Amino acid sequence: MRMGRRLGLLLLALAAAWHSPALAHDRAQIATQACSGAAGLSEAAATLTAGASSATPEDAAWAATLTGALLDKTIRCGARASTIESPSGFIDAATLAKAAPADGSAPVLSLKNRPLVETARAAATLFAGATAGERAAALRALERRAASLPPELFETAAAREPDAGLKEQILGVGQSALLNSSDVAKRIAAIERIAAQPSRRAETQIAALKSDPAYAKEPVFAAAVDAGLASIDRWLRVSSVANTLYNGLSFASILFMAAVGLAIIFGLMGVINLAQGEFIMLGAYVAYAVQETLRAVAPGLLDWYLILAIPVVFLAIAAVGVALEATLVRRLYTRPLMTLLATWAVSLLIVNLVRVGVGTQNLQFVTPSWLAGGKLLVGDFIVTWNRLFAIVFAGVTLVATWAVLKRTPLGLNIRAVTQNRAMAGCIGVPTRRVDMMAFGLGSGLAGLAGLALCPIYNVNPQMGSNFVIDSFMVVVLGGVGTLAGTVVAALGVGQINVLIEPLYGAVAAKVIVLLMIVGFLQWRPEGLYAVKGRRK
Amino acid sequence: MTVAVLIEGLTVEFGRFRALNDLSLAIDYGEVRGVVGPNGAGKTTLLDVISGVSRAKAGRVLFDETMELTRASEAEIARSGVRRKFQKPSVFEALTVRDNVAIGLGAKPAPDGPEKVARMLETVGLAGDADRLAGELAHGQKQWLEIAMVVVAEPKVLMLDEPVAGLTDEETERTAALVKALRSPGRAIIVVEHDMDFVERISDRVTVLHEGRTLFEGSMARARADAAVVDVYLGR
Amino acid sequence: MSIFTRRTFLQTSGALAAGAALPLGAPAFIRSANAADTVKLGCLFSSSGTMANLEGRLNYVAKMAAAEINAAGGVNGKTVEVVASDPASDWPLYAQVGRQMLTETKVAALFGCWTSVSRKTVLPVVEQNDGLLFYPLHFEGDENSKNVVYVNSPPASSVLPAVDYLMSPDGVEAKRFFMIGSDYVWPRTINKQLKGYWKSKGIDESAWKEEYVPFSFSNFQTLVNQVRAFADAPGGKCVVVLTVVGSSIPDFLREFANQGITATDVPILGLDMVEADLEGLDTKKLVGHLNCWAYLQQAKGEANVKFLSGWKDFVAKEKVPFSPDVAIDPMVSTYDAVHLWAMAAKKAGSFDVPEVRKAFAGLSFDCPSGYKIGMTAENNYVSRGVFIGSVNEAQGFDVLWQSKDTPKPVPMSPFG
Amino acid sequence: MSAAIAPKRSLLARAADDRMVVAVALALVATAAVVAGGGLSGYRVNTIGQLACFALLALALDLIWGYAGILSLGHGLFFAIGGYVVGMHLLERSVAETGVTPDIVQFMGWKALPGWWGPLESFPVALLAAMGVSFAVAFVFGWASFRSRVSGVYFAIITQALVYVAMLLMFRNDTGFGGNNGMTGFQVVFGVPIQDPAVTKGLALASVLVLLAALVACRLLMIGRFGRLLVATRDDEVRLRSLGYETLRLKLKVWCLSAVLAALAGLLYVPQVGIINPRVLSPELSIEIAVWCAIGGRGRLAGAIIGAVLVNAVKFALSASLPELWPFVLAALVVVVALIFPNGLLDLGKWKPTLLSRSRALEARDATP
Repeated sequence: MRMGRRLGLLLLALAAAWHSPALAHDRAQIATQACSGAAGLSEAAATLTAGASSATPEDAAWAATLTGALLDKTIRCGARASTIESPSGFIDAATLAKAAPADGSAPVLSLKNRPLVETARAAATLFAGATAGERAAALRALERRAASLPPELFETAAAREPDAGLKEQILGVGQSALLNSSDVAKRIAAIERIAAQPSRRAETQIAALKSDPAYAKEPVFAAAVDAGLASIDRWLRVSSVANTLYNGLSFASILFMAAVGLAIIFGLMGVINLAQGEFIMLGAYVAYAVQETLRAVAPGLLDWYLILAIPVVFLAIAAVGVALEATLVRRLYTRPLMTLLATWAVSLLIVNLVRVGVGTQNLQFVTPSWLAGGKLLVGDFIVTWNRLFAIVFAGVTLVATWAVLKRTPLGLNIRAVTQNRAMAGCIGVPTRRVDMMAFGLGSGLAGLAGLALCPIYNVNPQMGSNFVIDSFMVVVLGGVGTLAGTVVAALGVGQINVLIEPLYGAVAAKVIVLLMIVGFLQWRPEGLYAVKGRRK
Repeated sequence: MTVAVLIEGLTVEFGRFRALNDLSLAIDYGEVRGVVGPNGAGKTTLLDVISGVSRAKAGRVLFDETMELTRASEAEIARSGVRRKFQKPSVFEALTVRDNVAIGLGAKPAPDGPEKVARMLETVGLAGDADRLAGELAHGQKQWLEIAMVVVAEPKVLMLDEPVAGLTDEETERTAALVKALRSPGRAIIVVEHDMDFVERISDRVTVLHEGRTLFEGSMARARADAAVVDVYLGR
Repeated sequence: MSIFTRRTFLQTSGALAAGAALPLGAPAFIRSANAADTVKLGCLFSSSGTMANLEGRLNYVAKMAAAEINAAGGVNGKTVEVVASDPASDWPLYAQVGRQMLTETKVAALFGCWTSVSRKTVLPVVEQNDGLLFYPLHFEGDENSKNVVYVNSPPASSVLPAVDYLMSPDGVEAKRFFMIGSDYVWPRTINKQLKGYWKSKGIDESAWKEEYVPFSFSNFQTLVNQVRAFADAPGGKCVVVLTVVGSSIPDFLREFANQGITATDVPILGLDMVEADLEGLDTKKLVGHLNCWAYLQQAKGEANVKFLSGWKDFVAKEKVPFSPDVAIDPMVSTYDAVHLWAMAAKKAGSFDVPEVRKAFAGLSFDCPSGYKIGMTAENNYVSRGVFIGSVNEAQGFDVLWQSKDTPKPVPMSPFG
Repeated sequence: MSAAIAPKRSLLARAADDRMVVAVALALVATAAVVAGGGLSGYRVNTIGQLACFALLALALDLIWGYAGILSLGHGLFFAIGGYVVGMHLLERSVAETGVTPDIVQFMGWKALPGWWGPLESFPVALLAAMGVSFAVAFVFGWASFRSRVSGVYFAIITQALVYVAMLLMFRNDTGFGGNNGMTGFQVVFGVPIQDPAVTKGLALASVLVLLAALVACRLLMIGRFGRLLVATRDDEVRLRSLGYETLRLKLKVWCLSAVLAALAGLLYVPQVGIINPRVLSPELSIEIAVWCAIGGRGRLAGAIIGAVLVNAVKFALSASLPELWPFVLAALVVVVALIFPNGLLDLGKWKPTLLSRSRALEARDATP
């Protein structure tokens, strides 16, 4: 019987492909239903999805408009008629003709209805989408719920699809929708297809088949299920390792960015700038200022504000650093502990100035289109763009800092003073000037850390306070005065943290890592890399 | 005459830099030994190892033919009678001159400590400044104060790292007299100094260090004539 | 006394005395010119430190409510004056300032605290001095002091209805739960009660998972990975019960969206989530996630219209450094609290705490939420309605569900 | 009074410092008399008591920072140890005497207070435990650090990390001390209900007297040989070692002493505020302790007390009256002290050119080798 129904639908679909008259939606009834509360809405959505493959192209377009309006809340459910706010004005929800706006509001989609409406829209768009891109997006939305959709939906859509590549894809998705078909061969094909895109969801889907009667009866089917599961499992293990590495690397890049400025300053002058975290915060605020300026002056460039802000942020925060060095740090040169307290006071001052001047709320950053979301690479391994940005940014910063230290006169001077201040002074290195420039460099790098963080963290006056202890521990662990040490320490701390976190929780991970570092420093106070020098 | 300090095959490294390289040396009781050499020759490092501030990578340092110094702590070495004046005048600036010298007596001072301190202050000419803070002294006075601190405990081995650096001629003169007065059969004195004339006047023998090794050992007069020494110093 | 000079003594002891005298003399500083005609109310909300963005606005709401009361003729013939302070998100300072307000400034009642811990800090102070503290936040319950008025709901009358909704066919028929909280009492107590509740419904322990993060934790990558893995495992629909607080909320939401999880895949029930947490986020990818409060800005009714326009005017008039367009539950709770106090004082005809407390029984007030909130003789809890909000595109919350009436507050959870 | 600080005992008779100590001691005696005499409101008495605890905490830090040149940015840890131990003691007493179940039992999901808290019901045991635990923690950490010669900025930041770790740990409910809420709901102190004004007065009086005793004892210790050796350690540790002194032992002694004093301060503080929670472990508080010392002037004990009282008094006053201003005032104070008065605000009165040279000479105090 099932077979017969399917055959019938197939014939219908074939007929539709030859532009034969199709079943028409009862538009008025569906539109009214959609506006009649949660239960009606779910029914309307179900009707639209079920009828998508048999609808006329006009009805498909209408269904896409209606469901889109429901999702975007551009619909107004009135007492008698409902209207949709379209770019060209208000139109009737059932006829799409121009109409006076109804005096209601859009229904709030419940969590149960939202996926139904989304599916209905995707199903309609698969047929009515104007461009191949739109249709491909709809297909992607449908793919996740393929097994719950009528198979003829994909068959019909594939038959009508003019784009050859997309047609192939639709057929593929249609195949995976046949997981519960009665044809064992089709089911096996579906299993193979699902297993080809391994994820935990796929694993659950296929594992459920073990309790299927076919599993016990059909050895071929059972073998396919087992093979599919084994393959998914293998990829999941790979992706879990990849996830751990990626998360560790991402955390390490944040640690490195926060620590590198401190490393230069502390290595050179032996003083700690407790306002370093606030410099990070200021960096993010300057990035925000750049964003707002672009929004006002050159909205076209807004998507690239993060890149355009790099020099501005660096120079602005470097200037703040130079000012701090010249007014405060320099005068406390012989008293590093007093510097600690004085820079703490400065951090207090900066936080409160920003608080009073800008406010305590989180800044509203535009997420550039190229930083939103991520890409599922393999299994459950997702590369999120904002994290990747931070990693790449940290890498570029590392190379640039290295180049400055090794290839420029300033870098040479910084290295000379770091190694032997007195001797460098004797051979004519202007040590005070080098201090100032290095302080500026370190501060500017902290500002860049703020810039790299604004797509990841909240930006508010308090954001800097979390960084000082972590970043100082990284610097000391790596060994003072070595860039390589800072890198290795950041990588190590990041990775260990990520490894411990799933086992004992985030709090314990942090505690364990910090205690490990404290312990390590008791045993080897000079850190991983620093050269043991003469003590006096 | 017994050997006060016997150094055998001493090697000290800072990272990749080898400050002392398989150095061997013997210093006798009763002698004043000058140690000279260009910058970076390892002079101060040598004193650091003897006094326990730096650790050797290889080799040993025997004090009094019995005590191995490379494994002892700074405080143990000092208590056994090996004392050292640092290159940079190292006095306790927030304490009085008298306190400084009293602390020099060591952790368990003898009952006649105050008298010893008073005599010592007379000797170095700081009796009048006894109740001033050490931080208020002039550079030369600090040098003497530090010498007083290390000498008051009557050490068996006395090491002076650049005792006349930055002093006036007159002060140098007085320091030379002081060092000569400190010479005794039960004491070995090691002087590291750049001022060749000063070294010549006070020392019995000199050791010339170069790149962590002994380049020459003998009298100052012969050192001045030695081709290798001249080569190193004048960089021919 | 030979080494002793008069001058140093005067100098030193003078410095010490001046220091000690400062906080002692300070109340004079803030004492208003005309004490006889005013009755003072004290506010304990931080305008600096980690809680500033949330707590700061409550100072102004209290002032706005007082202004309304004064415009209507004051209370018992006196003008209401609100005295603000800044405990700087520093818990012991809440107690110190509270003590000062009660014993020196002689405030008639205190309004304050956001976090449970600050309330716990002030608790001994109000109990010692028999004061009144109106606490505007929903919290973990399990506390019932005669000196605290719990204006917001304990979990049994707010969180459980929301979870019930998620588990119902109207919701998402949630079967499995991933609880993520900041590691402190409120999240742990909530989760403990939830677990007790689920157990009472016969749900197996394998259906939930519990994780805690430190305060202001931001690196949620690994945890969101875990959520994905848990959600994709078999056993039915999974929801996240989010009880992280402060800056961790937006950080979690951002990572959640970036890893491509939508509300239709795994909905989040953010129990401490307010509009302010959505500032700076692209909410298009977060549409559909839920929160649960006794008031939402979209609540219908006269009282809400009046409250929202009142706030807008107040912000403009007093140059308040907060958004005129955002109203969150604790603001309304603070507003309710001031009005409830005024009604009780009127009814009692006195400002004495024992009298005012007696007058609480039977009070009812038209809350901006649209419910008639009330108090009984049983305890100092206020019965409120419950809303479930759903994140919309405009960084706000739509009302998805609301309770029929005001459930009776249950201070001590039966599921602890 | 002056006999206690007989000039001939002190080779380092810093007369001005001595006068200051005497003045502060007299002021404390006067304060104690006023508190004992009654007439002050409960709020004022309580404030005095709290200020005395902060002063004691600052005094403890001054011992190691001012004299031995070791800056700890983690002294909140020891303060918290004293506080938590006395918190457990007070809860045990409260349960024993009133039978009221404290909040902590409820929200921790316990049936009763943990059995191992039992012995702390006795105050002498609690006192010993507070001192013992703070001593033990200080000893282990101090021994490890001083042995590997961690000093200066490193020591400061590592102690800061330590107090941060302790805070994270105590925030966890599973650590077992009430998590973020900590311990509250103390009903009785020494058998007297906590609402009784006698409790407030008694605790404040005890705090002032303990502070007074600590001040006198520490001053005597510091002008003696031990104090001078500490100063020597601060000025030039390598020099001192090379004169035959085990500086590790000197530093360890004063470090442990300081930790125990800080624990005492916490022990007196908690019953007065009625709560102990991980907030006292926040890194900011530990930095603030150093700020109090710096503002009052380091290395002369009286300065620490004056700094702590002054800063906290201003903080209490401004938080209530001009809340916006406090952070700016604090920041400005620190910067001014750092730049202009390296020896603290007490130099304000005697800031004369003649003293400048001495100040300069002492500036290098905290310079690390």
